Amino acid sequence: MTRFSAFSLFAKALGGHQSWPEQWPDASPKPGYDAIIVGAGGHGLGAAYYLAKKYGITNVAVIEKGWLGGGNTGRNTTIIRSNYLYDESAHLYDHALKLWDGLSQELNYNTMYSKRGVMMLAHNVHDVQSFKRHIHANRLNGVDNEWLTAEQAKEYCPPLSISPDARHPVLGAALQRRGGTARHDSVAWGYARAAAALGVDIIQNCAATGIRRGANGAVEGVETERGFIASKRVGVSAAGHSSVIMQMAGLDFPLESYPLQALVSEPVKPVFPCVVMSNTVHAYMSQSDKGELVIGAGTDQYVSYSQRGALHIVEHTLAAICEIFPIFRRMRMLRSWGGIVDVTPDRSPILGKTPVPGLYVNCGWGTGGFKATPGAADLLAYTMAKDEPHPINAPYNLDRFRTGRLIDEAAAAAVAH
Amino acid sequence: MSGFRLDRGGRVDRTRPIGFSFDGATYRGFAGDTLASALLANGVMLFGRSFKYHRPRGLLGAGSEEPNALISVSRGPGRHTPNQRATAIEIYEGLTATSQNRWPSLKTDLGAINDRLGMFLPAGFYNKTFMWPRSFWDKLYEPLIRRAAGLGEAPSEEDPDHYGATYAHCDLLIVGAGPAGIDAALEASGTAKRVILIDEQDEPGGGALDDPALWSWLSESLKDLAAAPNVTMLSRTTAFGYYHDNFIGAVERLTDHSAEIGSGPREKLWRIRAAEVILAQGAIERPLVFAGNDVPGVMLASAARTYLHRYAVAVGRSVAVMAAQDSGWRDAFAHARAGVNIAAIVEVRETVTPALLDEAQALGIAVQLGHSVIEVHGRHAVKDVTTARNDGTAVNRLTCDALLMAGGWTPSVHLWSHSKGTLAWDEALGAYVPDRANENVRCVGACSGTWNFGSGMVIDRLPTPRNQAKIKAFVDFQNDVTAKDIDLAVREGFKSIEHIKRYTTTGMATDQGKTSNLNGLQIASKALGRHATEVGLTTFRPPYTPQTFGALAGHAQGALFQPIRKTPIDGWAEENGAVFELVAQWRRARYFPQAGEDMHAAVNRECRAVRSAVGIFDASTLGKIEVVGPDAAEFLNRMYTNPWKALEPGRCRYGLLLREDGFITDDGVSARLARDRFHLTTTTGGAARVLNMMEDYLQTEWPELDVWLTSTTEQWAVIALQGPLARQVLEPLVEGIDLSPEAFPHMAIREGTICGVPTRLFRVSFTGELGFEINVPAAYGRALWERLMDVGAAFGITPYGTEAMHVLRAEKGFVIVGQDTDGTVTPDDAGLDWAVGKKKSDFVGKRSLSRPDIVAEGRKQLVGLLTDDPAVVLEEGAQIVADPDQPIPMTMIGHVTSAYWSEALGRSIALALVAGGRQRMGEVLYVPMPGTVISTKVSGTVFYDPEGARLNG
Amino acid sequence: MLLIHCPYCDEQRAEIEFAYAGEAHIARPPDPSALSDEDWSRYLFIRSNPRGRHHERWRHIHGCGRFFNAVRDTVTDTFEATYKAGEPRR
Amino acid sequence: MADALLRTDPVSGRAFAGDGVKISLAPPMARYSLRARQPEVLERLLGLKLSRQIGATLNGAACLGPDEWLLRAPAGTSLTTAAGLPVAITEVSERSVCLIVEGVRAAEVLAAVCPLDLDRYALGRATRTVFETVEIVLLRTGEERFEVEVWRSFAPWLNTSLQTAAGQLR
Repeated sequence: MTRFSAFSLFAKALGGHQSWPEQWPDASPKPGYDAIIVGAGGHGLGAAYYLAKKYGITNVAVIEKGWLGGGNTGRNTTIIRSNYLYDESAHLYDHALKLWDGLSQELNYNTMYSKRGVMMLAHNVHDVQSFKRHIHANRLNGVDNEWLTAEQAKEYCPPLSISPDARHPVLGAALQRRGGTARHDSVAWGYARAAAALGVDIIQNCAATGIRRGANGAVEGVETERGFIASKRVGVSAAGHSSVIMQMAGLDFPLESYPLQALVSEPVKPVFPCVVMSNTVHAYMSQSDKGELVIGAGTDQYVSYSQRGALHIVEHTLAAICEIFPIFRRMRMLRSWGGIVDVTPDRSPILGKTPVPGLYVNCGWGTGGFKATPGAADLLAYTMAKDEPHPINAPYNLDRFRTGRLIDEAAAAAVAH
Repeated sequence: MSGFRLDRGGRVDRTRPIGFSFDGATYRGFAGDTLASALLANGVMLFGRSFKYHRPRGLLGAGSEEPNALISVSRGPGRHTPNQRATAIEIYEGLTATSQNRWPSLKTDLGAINDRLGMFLPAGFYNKTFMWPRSFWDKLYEPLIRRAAGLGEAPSEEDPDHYGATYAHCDLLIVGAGPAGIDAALEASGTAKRVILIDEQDEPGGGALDDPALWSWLSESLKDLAAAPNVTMLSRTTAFGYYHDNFIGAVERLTDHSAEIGSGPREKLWRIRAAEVILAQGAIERPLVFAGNDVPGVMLASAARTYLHRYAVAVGRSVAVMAAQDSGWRDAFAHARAGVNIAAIVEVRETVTPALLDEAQALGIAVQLGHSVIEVHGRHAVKDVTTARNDGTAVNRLTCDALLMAGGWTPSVHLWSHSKGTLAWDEALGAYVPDRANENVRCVGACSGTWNFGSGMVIDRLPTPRNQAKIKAFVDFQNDVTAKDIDLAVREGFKSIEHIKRYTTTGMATDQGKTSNLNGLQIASKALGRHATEVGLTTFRPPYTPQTFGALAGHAQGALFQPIRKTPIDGWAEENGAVFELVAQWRRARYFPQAGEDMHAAVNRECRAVRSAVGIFDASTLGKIEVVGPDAAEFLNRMYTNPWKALEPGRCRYGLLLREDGFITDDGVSARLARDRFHLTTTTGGAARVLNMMEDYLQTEWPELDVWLTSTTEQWAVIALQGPLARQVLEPLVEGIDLSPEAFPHMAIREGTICGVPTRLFRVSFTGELGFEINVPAAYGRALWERLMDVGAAFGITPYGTEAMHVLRAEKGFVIVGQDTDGTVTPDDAGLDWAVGKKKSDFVGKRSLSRPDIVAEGRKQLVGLLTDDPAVVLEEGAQIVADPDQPIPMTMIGHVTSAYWSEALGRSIALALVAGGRQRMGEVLYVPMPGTVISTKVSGTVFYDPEGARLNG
Repeated sequence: MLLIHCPYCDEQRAEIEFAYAGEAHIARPPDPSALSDEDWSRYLFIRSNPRGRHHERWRHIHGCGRFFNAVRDTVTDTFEATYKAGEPRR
Repeated sequence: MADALLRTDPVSGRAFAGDGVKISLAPPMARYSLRARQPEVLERLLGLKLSRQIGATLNGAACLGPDEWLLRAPAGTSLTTAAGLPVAITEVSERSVCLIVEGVRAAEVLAAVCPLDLDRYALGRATRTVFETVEIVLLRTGEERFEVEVWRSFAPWLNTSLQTAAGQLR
């Protein structure tokens, strides 16, 4: 593997960039592996990388029905933060945040992790109570998250309107300075290249068609479009299609898949310095390094795999954006697209073992999976390597839906009274 | 100076000269000109700078496919619009346009250094660099990269314009008013169908506008359409997206083209539901890929013909044509006939049909068959070009000031693809054409792949004796993606077209790859040695062309963004200086400050009034549901946690509602008016949710029950009178109700009249004082409120808001669902176990209450907290620990849900959810705050009048 | 925006008049207390979430107010049928 | 007893006159929500025929759903409450107000914010629907006359919205 650096770039340039090797070979399936990951998104590729890097399991295949990074990894709005309320969530997302730091160097691939800060707007007394609760909990958990007045919020993000006459006036904001964004494709590509360099086979255009189980019920391998691939360890990291894969193993999962839309504006000179989120107005925005305003829209109300969102969702999203940032009303939408998000009943992921021996799962991230990429990948790898969950992902088991120990961040944000 | 205006022809109105400015210089054009045609007529060739290398760029096209000529238009404060295509900007008197992405000026742009460094900035270079030293990333590299971002400047002031929107329905929607679209419209004009014909240009006609031979047909046809009552024609309207079930989004531009902005909306969003759709969006010509194909003056042949015929503008005085297609020859002939000198037709094909050669000869045009342009000289404009045989021999220079490219055609299948129609590869066209429809839609004309442009050769890039790896032959002009970038992507293992697109950013510019996608695809397929169909095609995404946020937001702007609900009494509160808070969709009076009072002082005064005299409170926002029918009690019994069947008419009961997962979702006091009639109340935010939930159970689980639900939230205005003197205020106004404690006990309801209007009078208390809630028909709410204020004046009646209400109820330990509970709290957690019917076999959520983790020890329970320092009021949301000295991360055992200064008790009080709280009575717990730790003692939740004596005042 | 046929109004109406209400034909157990925690959690949370034919509930909340059932292909989003609540699974 | 209380309405009684459209507040009226599995029971009780056709109006009662009618009657009309019978009669006279939109361009104004196909919305039709995001009951009471029933607290927003749409006609 050619080490990436300004120097190698310079050297290759002199040769007209003719001698760059493939960043990862396009592998074909071997008969068997020590571990198989289903789904070559950031989570799946990362899991393969950590299996090889941290746990010495290098005979690993990542199989992908399409092209790697082509699912939600390449479709999301790349918001990274860890200022969650519950201990379980805070520990999970902060584990990821710590890995984001230095990921570029570890992978020798610039993932453009930008700590520009994530600011969440409070628009009513209830928001304020809820955000303060988050801030206090984060502080005692060692997670940075601070309260800003409306004026401080405007100072941090000048395009913000803090007019008291607004339909939803800004009363203040919670800011996590370590939060920010990253370049989504680079995350998938960086993990793919680093994993391949450690011997991982990345097999694209190879859809899983079945999970083969032995007489004892344990996993024996994966049936694919390109034949059966044997392995006693299979990790499923297939986002919106997770429940479909789990059903191949005879498991019903508490998952539903919904279309989620996002959109970008035409690129403009830098004008928006951070990430702003407003749950009350339903607007999420940042500006990419290319200059596009990157905007998260809502989910459609019905389950779907069509990746085809509705116009009224875009209407409402942009109305919200223009309400909070009136100076952008003349900006123009360049591109909108849809992804499929898999949502659990408590909107928290399922990450760990399954009732099927040898079958592991990492799913249910809903709209928030990108930020967790390195953490979720590392924990899936750990769980697969040790056949037991890491303390951080132990609470994210399937059994919580039976016992009632849900991790419901959204519910904790509660309803207005 | 290269381009110029011809003396004759064109569709511009030469009688209406128009003055405008570009980068400070003033020019003149004619009505009907675009900024592009007008500048071209003035000899301007340089329009902008490319995104990455800041290369000088001119016009490539003449329509919405233009990737290069991106312009900012400013027309006064807040009316700055970046990134507009010069080819789509209609000029008007005073138009002020400026170029972008250059500094200090368009001619001398320091950013062009990137062009020199180009070899070090190949596709994806940023993935490979800026990593060392690590600390430089945040401080230096990333800020640098971000500073380089973007094309034009974003607006900096609020947009003063407003935008419209409408729904529309039709039997036939035709997108594109070129010959094919117009024919389709004419065909339908005789029928009973409601037809809408949409065209993105200022003038309908599409391709016909470039062909004088069709002009008479065009004007006749448009007359017929205008006369057809069933046809609606929308010009300057772009159908940008094709959504489910033939739902098409389109934006009509209303004011950008005129000098007078007027008072109407700037743009209008059309949301069209069509029974049938015909797409007639035409085809877009493809550039050829060769060194220097981006020099200003090198453009699409079809675009040059548009300028020639539609605008009577020649793109140069000596024009060369680089053709791989017959259409290029036709365009050359058109120029020659119009008196424009054609330097030569350079044709990459070895042979073409004799007819073309004959015509070229007849027009005296030199022809180079089997040749290609291998270099273009000139930086800001074409000076001359070098051509060579395809085998690299016979290199010679050709003097010209413009070079036209005819590289083939790309059907515009964008909307077709939005609709999930499938595409098929057409080898001859080297393009994808519509295949199977997914909606009731068909394509006609060029966008279906049928046209009369003649034949040609599809070639990924022109042959050249030079090293392809060293030349800049552009594929995506705006994003500066070259053929060698795509080679590099393939070399580095990016094999899917989606990967190549993302790695090189080809097709991701503001033109969405209209001119670059297929060239990119062919280059990739060659590099991969795979057929184009195996490389795939990137998905087309709405919008077809960029669309204004404001237009997509439609009416939902300012006061119309979202309704804000106000009670019948809101007006009085506003006139009397209330400070409001937003709760769900409502605004509620939070407190009524008097001169010089802050919130604290006001709330303390309001609380004192309620405890010592009488307070008046607007409770109209409470959700109300009338539950009527023989099975009403049975239904409520199944929904709520507590028993309802035995409740006597005339009596009230507190109801607790769970979700099926066992967690509290709502509560409220409800009254039984008759055996078959209940008046329910819900929380303000819960009204709609609760009604929907109840309808769900009623309709789908228990359809056999004879009971019906009607929302009466807005039927009634609700005024709470609370305090020891409440009865005295009320008594003289009420008729037909005996208010004596014996006749009208706590938790009872009576119907009668008050001040002559019917009332449902509740005797209930959310404050712990003697209290009434007066329901009157909403229209009388304000008048009654004012009457009560008059009558109550003698008793010191005091209006109080939600803040005082919160304090008063907290003193009594009454929970507020959504504040003291948060969707993860069970009745037992909240200390509401008393409201759960132990003998009931079932109710919504019951089963979930016996799940292992719900009955487990150590769940968070609602308790009271009394700070050691009574003056310290805890912060709501503050976290609670048992050991304040532990290291971070600390073990948190709970949090404060409500905290206030209690005027009645002269100290602070708080409610909190604490793990195992009820076993901790009297225990000292700690609330670590920044820089301090507050110690506090666990108490019961009822702080004031525990025995409830005051209720029976 | 979907166009949905309401089996009660017998009309195709715009999606924004409707509220999606989750998977259909999941009846509330007559005696929940008789269920194991496992079975109860299945009733509460397990959904089929198929790629393809999906039986689902909608409510014409801003129309006739009725809940009804539908069969929709979750890959194309096309409705195969809508039918009144209580009618047998299609 | 002191003098009777005066009504207050959420929107001004002054009509808005636009180009080809007039928007005004209807005078107060009595409104009842009528519910029953068997309409016959209601009919016997109230002595008035009810339409079985969802969307149709008969005797001032609009059939909004299979078991639901909205009866609009002169102000002051009061109905029995029919204790014991399998029906529900609930007074909602003041729950909503009625805005009248009339004129040659009335349909055009409503189309701006209502997804119904109003060309195909016959005289006499009534249905619950949405007005952008707000629920309304829309009645066509004339070729060029519509009545919009909207919950009281939404009326000011809806009124402004209608007037804006009317002002944007060209």
